[in-house]
Amino acid sequence: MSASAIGTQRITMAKAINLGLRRALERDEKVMLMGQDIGALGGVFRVTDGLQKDFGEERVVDSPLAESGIIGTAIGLALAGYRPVCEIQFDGFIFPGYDQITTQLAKMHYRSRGRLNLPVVIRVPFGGGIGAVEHHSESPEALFAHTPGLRVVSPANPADAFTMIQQAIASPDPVLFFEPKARYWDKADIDVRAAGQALDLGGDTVGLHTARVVTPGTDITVAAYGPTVSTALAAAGVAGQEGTSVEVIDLRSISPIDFDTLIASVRRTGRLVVVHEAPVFFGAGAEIAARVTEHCFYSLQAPVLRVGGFHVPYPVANIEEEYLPNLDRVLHAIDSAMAH
Amino acid sequence: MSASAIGTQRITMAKAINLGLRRALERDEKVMLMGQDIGALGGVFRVTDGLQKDFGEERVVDSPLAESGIIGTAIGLALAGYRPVCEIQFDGFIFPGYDQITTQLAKMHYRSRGRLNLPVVIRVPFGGGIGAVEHHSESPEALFAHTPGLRVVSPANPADAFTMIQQAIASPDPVLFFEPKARYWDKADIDVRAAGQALDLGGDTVGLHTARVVTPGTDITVAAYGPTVSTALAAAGVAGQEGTSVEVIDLRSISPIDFDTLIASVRRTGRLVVVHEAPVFFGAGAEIAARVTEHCFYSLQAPVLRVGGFHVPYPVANIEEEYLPNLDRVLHAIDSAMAH
Amino acid sequence: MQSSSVPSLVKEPGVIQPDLDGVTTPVGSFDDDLIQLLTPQGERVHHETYSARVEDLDLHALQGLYRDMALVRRFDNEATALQRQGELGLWPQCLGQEAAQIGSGRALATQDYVFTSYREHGVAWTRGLDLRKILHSFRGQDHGGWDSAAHNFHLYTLVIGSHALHATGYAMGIQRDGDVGTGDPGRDRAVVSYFGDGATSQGDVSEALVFASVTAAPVVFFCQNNQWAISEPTARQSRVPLVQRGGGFGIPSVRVDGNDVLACYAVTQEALERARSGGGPTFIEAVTYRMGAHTTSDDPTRYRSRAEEDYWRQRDPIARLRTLLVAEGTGEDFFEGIEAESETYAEDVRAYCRALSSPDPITMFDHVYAEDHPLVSAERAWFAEYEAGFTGEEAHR
Amino acid sequence: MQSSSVPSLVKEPGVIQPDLDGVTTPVGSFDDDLIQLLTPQGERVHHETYSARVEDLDLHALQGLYRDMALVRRFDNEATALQRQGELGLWPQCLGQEAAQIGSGRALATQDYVFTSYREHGVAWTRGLDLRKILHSFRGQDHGGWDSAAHNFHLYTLVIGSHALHATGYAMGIQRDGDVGTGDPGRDRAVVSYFGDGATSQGDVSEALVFASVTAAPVVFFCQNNQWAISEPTARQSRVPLVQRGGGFGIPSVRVDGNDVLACYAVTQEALERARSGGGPTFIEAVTYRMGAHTTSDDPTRYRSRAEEDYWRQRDPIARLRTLLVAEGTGEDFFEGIEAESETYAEDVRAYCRALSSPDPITMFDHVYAEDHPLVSAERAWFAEYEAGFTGEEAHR
Ligand SMILES: Cc1ncc(C[n+]2csc(CCOP(=O)(O)OP(=O)(O)O)c2C)c(N)n1
Ligand SMILES: Cc1ncc(C[n+]2csc(CCOP(=O)(O)OP(=O)(O)O)c2C)c(N)n1
Ligand SMILES: [Mg+2]
Ligand SMILES: [Mg+2]
Repeated sequence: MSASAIGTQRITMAKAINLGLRRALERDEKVMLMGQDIGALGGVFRVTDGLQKDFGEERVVDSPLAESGIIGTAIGLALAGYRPVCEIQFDGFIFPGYDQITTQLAKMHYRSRGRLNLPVVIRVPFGGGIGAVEHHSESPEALFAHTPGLRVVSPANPADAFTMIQQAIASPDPVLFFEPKARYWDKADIDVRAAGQALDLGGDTVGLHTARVVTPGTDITVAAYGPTVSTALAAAGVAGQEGTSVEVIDLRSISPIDFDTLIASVRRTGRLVVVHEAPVFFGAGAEIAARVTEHCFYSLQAPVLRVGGFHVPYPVANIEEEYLPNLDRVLHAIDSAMAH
Repeated sequence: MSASAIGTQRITMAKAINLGLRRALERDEKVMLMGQDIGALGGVFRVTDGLQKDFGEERVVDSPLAESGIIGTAIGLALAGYRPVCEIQFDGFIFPGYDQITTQLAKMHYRSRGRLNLPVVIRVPFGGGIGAVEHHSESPEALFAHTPGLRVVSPANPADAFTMIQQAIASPDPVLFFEPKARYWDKADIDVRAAGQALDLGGDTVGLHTARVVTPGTDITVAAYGPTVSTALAAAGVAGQEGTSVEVIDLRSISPIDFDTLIASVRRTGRLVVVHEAPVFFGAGAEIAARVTEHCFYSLQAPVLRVGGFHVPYPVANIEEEYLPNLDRVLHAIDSAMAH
Repeated sequence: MQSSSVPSLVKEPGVIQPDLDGVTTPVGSFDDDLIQLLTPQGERVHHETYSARVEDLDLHALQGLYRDMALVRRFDNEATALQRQGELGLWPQCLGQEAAQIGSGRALATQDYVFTSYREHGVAWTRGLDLRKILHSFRGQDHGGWDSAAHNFHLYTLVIGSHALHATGYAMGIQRDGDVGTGDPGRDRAVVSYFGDGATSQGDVSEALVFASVTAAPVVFFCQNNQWAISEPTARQSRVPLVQRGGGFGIPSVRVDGNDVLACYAVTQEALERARSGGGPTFIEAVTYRMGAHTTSDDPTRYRSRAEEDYWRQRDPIARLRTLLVAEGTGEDFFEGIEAESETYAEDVRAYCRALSSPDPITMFDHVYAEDHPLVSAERAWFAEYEAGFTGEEAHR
Repeated sequence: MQSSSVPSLVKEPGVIQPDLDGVTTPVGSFDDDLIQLLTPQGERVHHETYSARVEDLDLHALQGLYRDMALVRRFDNEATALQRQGELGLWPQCLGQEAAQIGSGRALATQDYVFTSYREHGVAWTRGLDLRKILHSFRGQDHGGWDSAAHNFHLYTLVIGSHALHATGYAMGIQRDGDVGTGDPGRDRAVVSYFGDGATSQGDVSEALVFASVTAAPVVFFCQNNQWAISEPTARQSRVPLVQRGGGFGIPSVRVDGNDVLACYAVTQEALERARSGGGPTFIEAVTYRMGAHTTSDDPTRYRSRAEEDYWRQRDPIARLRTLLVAEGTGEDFFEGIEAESETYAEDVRAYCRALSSPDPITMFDHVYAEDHPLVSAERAWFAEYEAGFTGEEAHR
C-alpha cells in the first residue's frame, strides 16, 4: 500500500507518523528505521506497524536492547551514507544514549568542519497523562535543546506529525523528534496525498522550525508545543467565553525556537504564558521568558508566566493530572497575567 | 598529615579541595573516593594527591574506565551505607554516566518515599580557558539542574572549595560538584583549622546553597558562579572606575538557586547581568532571567542580560578566549543594561 | 547481509573459538550443556557436582518449593486479572519463571541482598515481601512500594540493566564492611542481581561484569533467559549462549535449566557460597520461558508462534515438580490444600488491591530531597494554596 | 577484600571456566598463547596458520614496514618536542606501538574504513594521511583536521570507546551496500576499530561487540593493550586476558604480540578477509606497551617502575625488525637513508607546525549545523558587530 495513494482520511497521530515514515522509506532507499521491537511488533505504540513487513529486516531493524548502541551505530550508518531513524521506546529510556547524542551526534558536523553530516532522527514518545509507571512519562527536551548541534521539534497534531517527521528525516542535521504520546490517538482529517506533494515540492508546508499561530487573539499569547497545545487551545476557548482573547502559538520547534513569531505576537498582546509538561526550572519556558522579555521589554504588561511541571520527579500515575499543566492551571496563569 | 593541624596558609583551589576531601575522609570512615587515575597519580589535576597513600586502596579507588560503572556502583555503595565521592576526569566525559545520574541517582530517594538516601557527590572539573582539546572545556551544569532530585553547586574560590566540598559530602542528597578547572591554581589564604571548626560546629559558614554578595553595589547586579565570578569582579572594578557601581553576586549554587539574595539585590539595583560559560540558550541565565523578572517586574530598569557561551560546540583552543564570556563582554553587557 | 554465516576457525593457541552452537540452536530448545536435576518429565537426574546440593531437601522441603511456586503463580494470575478489570495500569507476569525465581531465591540467606528488574515476584516472595505491595506501583500509587532494607530486597528497577551496577556497588560495600570470607555463616553476605536476556546488551550490565570481576565483588549475576525481550528473541542480543558472556569477563559461569527448581537452587547456592567466601562473582544463565505476555499491554501473537508456546508448556516448572512430588509420595490432599490456600490468597490480594486509595496530590512534593529545598517548598506552598482555591462550582469552572 | 583470590572450579558441561592466568601474570609479561612470528630478538618463528600470510613479504616489503615505523616514530618524537617547545597544547605519543599500528594498518585495503582513538598516528600513516594534519587539533586550531572520507580514516575520537559503535554502524552500512561477500577484492570492504585496554571497560565497547556479533558486521576490533590506561594497569580493567572478552560475545578472537609487526599484519589480514567475505567480526588483542607517557601532560614516574619500562625497551618493535632486516641482508646504507629521510621529515613537520596560524574567531560559528539556524546566525552577526566595535585604544579599554 503506497501512502501516496491514500488521499484524505481521518487518522490518528500514530498513524500519521507511520504514513510519514512509510513515505520516507519509499522515497529514499537510504532511509532506515532502528529500534527496540519496531519490527514484527510495530513498536510498543504500533507507530511502525507493518513497515518491516513491507520494507524488510534490513531497513526496519529490531535492535539489541541498548540505546547507546542504537544511536552509536546510527551514527556509523549515517557516516556510511544512510539516514537512520531511531525509535526510543519511552522518553525515560533515552539516557543510556545521551552520551552518543551529546558528544558525538551533536558535534560531528562541527568537528569535521562541515565535511560530515549526520542526518539521524531520534523519535521519542514523550510526556505524561497515560497512567504509566516510572520513566514512561518524562519530558526531557530541554536536556537536548541546550546542546548546540541538535535540532529539537515536537508536533502537536496528526497533520504536523505527518509532515514534520518527513522534514526531520530530510534534514541534514540530527533531529530529536518528540512525539506527544498522549496525543497518539488524537484523530484529524489529512489529505495525505496533498500534504505529501506539497512536501515534495518544498512548497506549501510550514518549515520544520516555524511556529504557528493556531488561534489569533489580542489580549494575551499562550505558547505551547507537543502535548500542551491542545490544553492551550482549550484554555483559549474558556477564556474567550469569559472575555479574554487568547492567541495560541504552537511552537512546533524547541531548538531553534521561532522567536520572530513569538515576539511579533507578544508585541501585539503584551502578555505571555508558556506551557509545557517538563519541569519549569531550567525548562523551555525559561529560555522563552528570558528572550521574549529582552525583546519585548517595553511591550510587556506583565511578566512572562510559566506553567509546567513542578520540581519533582514525574509523580505516580494516580496524581499525574494534578502534576500536569492542565486546563485549570493554564487558566489560572492567564488570569494572573491579565490581573497584573 | 592531618588537615586540621595546618592553620592559615596560602593554597590553591586544587589543594583546598584536596584538604577538604582529606578532612571528610578523616571524619567519616564511610566516605570514599572513586574515579579514574585518582590513586597513585592523584588525578589528572592532582586534586586527590596523596590520599590513596594515606587512606588506602579501599577508600581511594582507581576505578575501571567507565563513568556509568563508577556512578552506578557508587549508588550501590551508598545503598550499603557508604558516602562515595566520584571524580569525573573532565566535564565532557560525564555523559556516559548521565543515565545513572538522571534516572537512578536523582530519583532513588523519591522512588523509595524517602526510605533510601543517596549521599553521592560527583566532582566535575568544568569550564574552559585552559587551552584544551575537544570535550575538556564544557559547562554542562544546566543539564543537571533541570533534573529534580539533584543538587548542583560550584565554588569560585579556594575557601569556598574547601568548605563546600565537605558540605556536599555531608549532604544526604546527591550533589553535582562543578570545579572551575581554570581556577584550580588560583591561590588564597585560608585558615583551614578555623574553617574546619566552623564547619564542624555547623556555625559560621555559608550554607551550601546560599549566594554571596561579593562586592556590594548600587547601579547594577552581576550574577556569576564558578569560573566567571572572577571575571565579574574584574568587570566590577573597571566599571567602578568608570562610575558604575556594580554589585557582584557569587551564586555558588545552581540548583537550588538562592533567589532571595538575587531578588533582594535586583530590587535595589534595578538591573541584572548573568554570566556563565555554558551556552546561553537554555542555560542557567535563562532560569535566572525568567524568575527574577517575574519577581522584580516593576523594579527592573532594563531586561536581564545574559553573557555566556554561544550556540556552538565549545570551539578550538586558539579562539576560546573570544568564545568565553570575558571581561569585555561583561562590560559590554553592563553598558547595554545601563544604557537601557 | 550474511548474518547467519558462521566463521570456522581452527582451534589453536591464542585463538579463542567461541562456542557458536547457540546460533543454530532454535530459540527455545534446550542444549545438552545445561545443568539439570529434574527433567521436564519430573524425573530426577544425577549430577556429579550439583546433586549433592539438593540432598538435604526432603519431601517437606520440596513441598515447600511447590507451595512457593503455586502461590506465586496464583498471585501473578490474580494481578493479571486485576489489570484486566482496570484495577492495575499494567502487570508484568512472571508466569513460567517460577522455578528460576523460587529456586534461586530459596538459596539466599537472610543477610544476602537482592536487586531485580520488574518481573521477579517469585524472588520477592522468598524475601518475605508482602507481594501485595508490588501492586502499589502498577496501580500508579507508588514508585516503590516497600521498605527494601527490611527485606534486603531492593525496589524494582525499570531502566533495563541499571541495577546490575547497583548490585555490584552494594557488593563492594559488603567487602568494605568485612562481611566476606569471615567463615561466619551468619555474617558473610552476598548480592544477587537478576536481569533478563535483553538486559545483557546494555552497557551497564557489561560494566557491572567488569567492576565485579576486577574487584572480586560478592555478587551473583542471575540472568533469566526467558527467550524474549518483549518481541525480540534472544538471538537479537547474542549469537552464542549468554552463559559465555560471563567467561569473557573472567567470571565463572554456569547455564542451568531455569524451569528446574532444584537445579536453580543448587547452582545459586554454590555461587552464593563462592561469593560469600571471597571467591568473587558468578554469572548464571537460567534458561526459562516467559509463558505470558511481556506485560498486559503486550500482544505476543504478533511475534511468536503457538507451537513455541506449546513446546514450553510441556516444560512447565510447576508441573514437573508436581510429578516428582507425587512420585515421592505426596497425596492429593496436599495439592488440594495448596489449591484452597491459593484461592484464599487470591481473594485477599483482590480485596487489598481494590481497597487501595490514591495518595493525596500534595504528596508529590514529598521526598524529592532528603534535606530542605527552597524551590520544592515554594512550589508545594503554591500548590496547596492553588488547590485550596477550588471549592465546589469553581473547580474546573 | 580478597580481590586476588581466584575461584577454582572443576571443568564440566555447563560451566564456563574462564582462563584466569591473566590474573597472576605480572602486567607487561608475555604469555605463551600469543601469536608471534618475530621474537624480541629479531628471529622468525614459524606458525602453522599465520606464517603463510607473511610469506609474500619480501625484503623490500619488510624494509617498507621498517621505514613506516621509523618515520612514524620520528614524527611522533617531533610532535612531542613541539609540545615541549610550546607549539602544541598536548601530544599523545604512539611510541612503542608502531608495530601494532603499522602491521595492522598495512593489512588494510584502500576501501576499508578505519575508526581510531587519539593515539593511532601509525595507522593514519598507512592510510596515506598527511600526519602533519594531526597536529592541527593538538595545537588547538581544529577539532578534526582532515577529510576522513578521502582516506577512509575517521577523525580521532576522544570520548573513550564511542567510536567502536560508529565502526560497527559503518560496517552495518557496508552490509547494506552489498559490499560484503561478493568475492570481488576491489569491492568487498571491512572496518577496523582501534581502541585501548582501558576502553574495553566502557559500555559502548561491549555494546559494539553485541551489535557486531548479532549482525555479523564486517568489523575488526583491534584492541591495543598497551598495559596502561593513563595510570591504571590493565588489571584494573580485567582479571583475564582481554582476548577472552570477544569470545564472550560470540566473536572469534586472537591474541597477538603487538610489538611484532609481522604477526600484527598476519592476524589483521586474516580478520579482514573474514569480515570482507561475510564471516563477521573478529576481536584482536595486540599486547604492546606505551613506551612514553600517556600524553605530554602525564607523569608516568608516579605510577610505574623503571624496571618495567626497561623490560619493554628490550621488546622494542622497531629494533627487532631491524635485527631481522640486517640478518636478511639489509646494509647500513639503507638505515642511513631512513635516518636522513626522518630528519628531513622532522624538519618539515616542525616548519609546518610553526607556520600554522590561528583561525579567525568568527569561524567558531561555522558548521554548527549543515542547514541554516537562526540563533547561530544571529549570534554570528552580533559577534561580528561586537568585534568590529573594538578598534585601537577601545579594545580591552
Ligand atoms: C533502558 C531501557 N530501554 C528500554 C526499556 C523498555 N523495555 C522494558 S522491558 C524490555 C525488554 C526486557 O527484556 P529482558 O531483559 O529479556 O527482560 P524480560 O522482560 O524478558 O524479563 C524493554 C525493551 C527499558 N525498560 N529500559
Ligand atoms: C569517556 C571518557 N572517560 C575518560 C576519558 C579520559 N581519558 C583519556 S585517555 C584515558 C585512558 C585510555 O586508556 P586506553 O583505552 O588504554 O588507551 P591508551 O591511552 O592506553 O591508548 C582516559 C581515562 C575519556 N577520554 N573518555
Ligand atoms: Mg527476556
Ligand atoms: Mg592503554
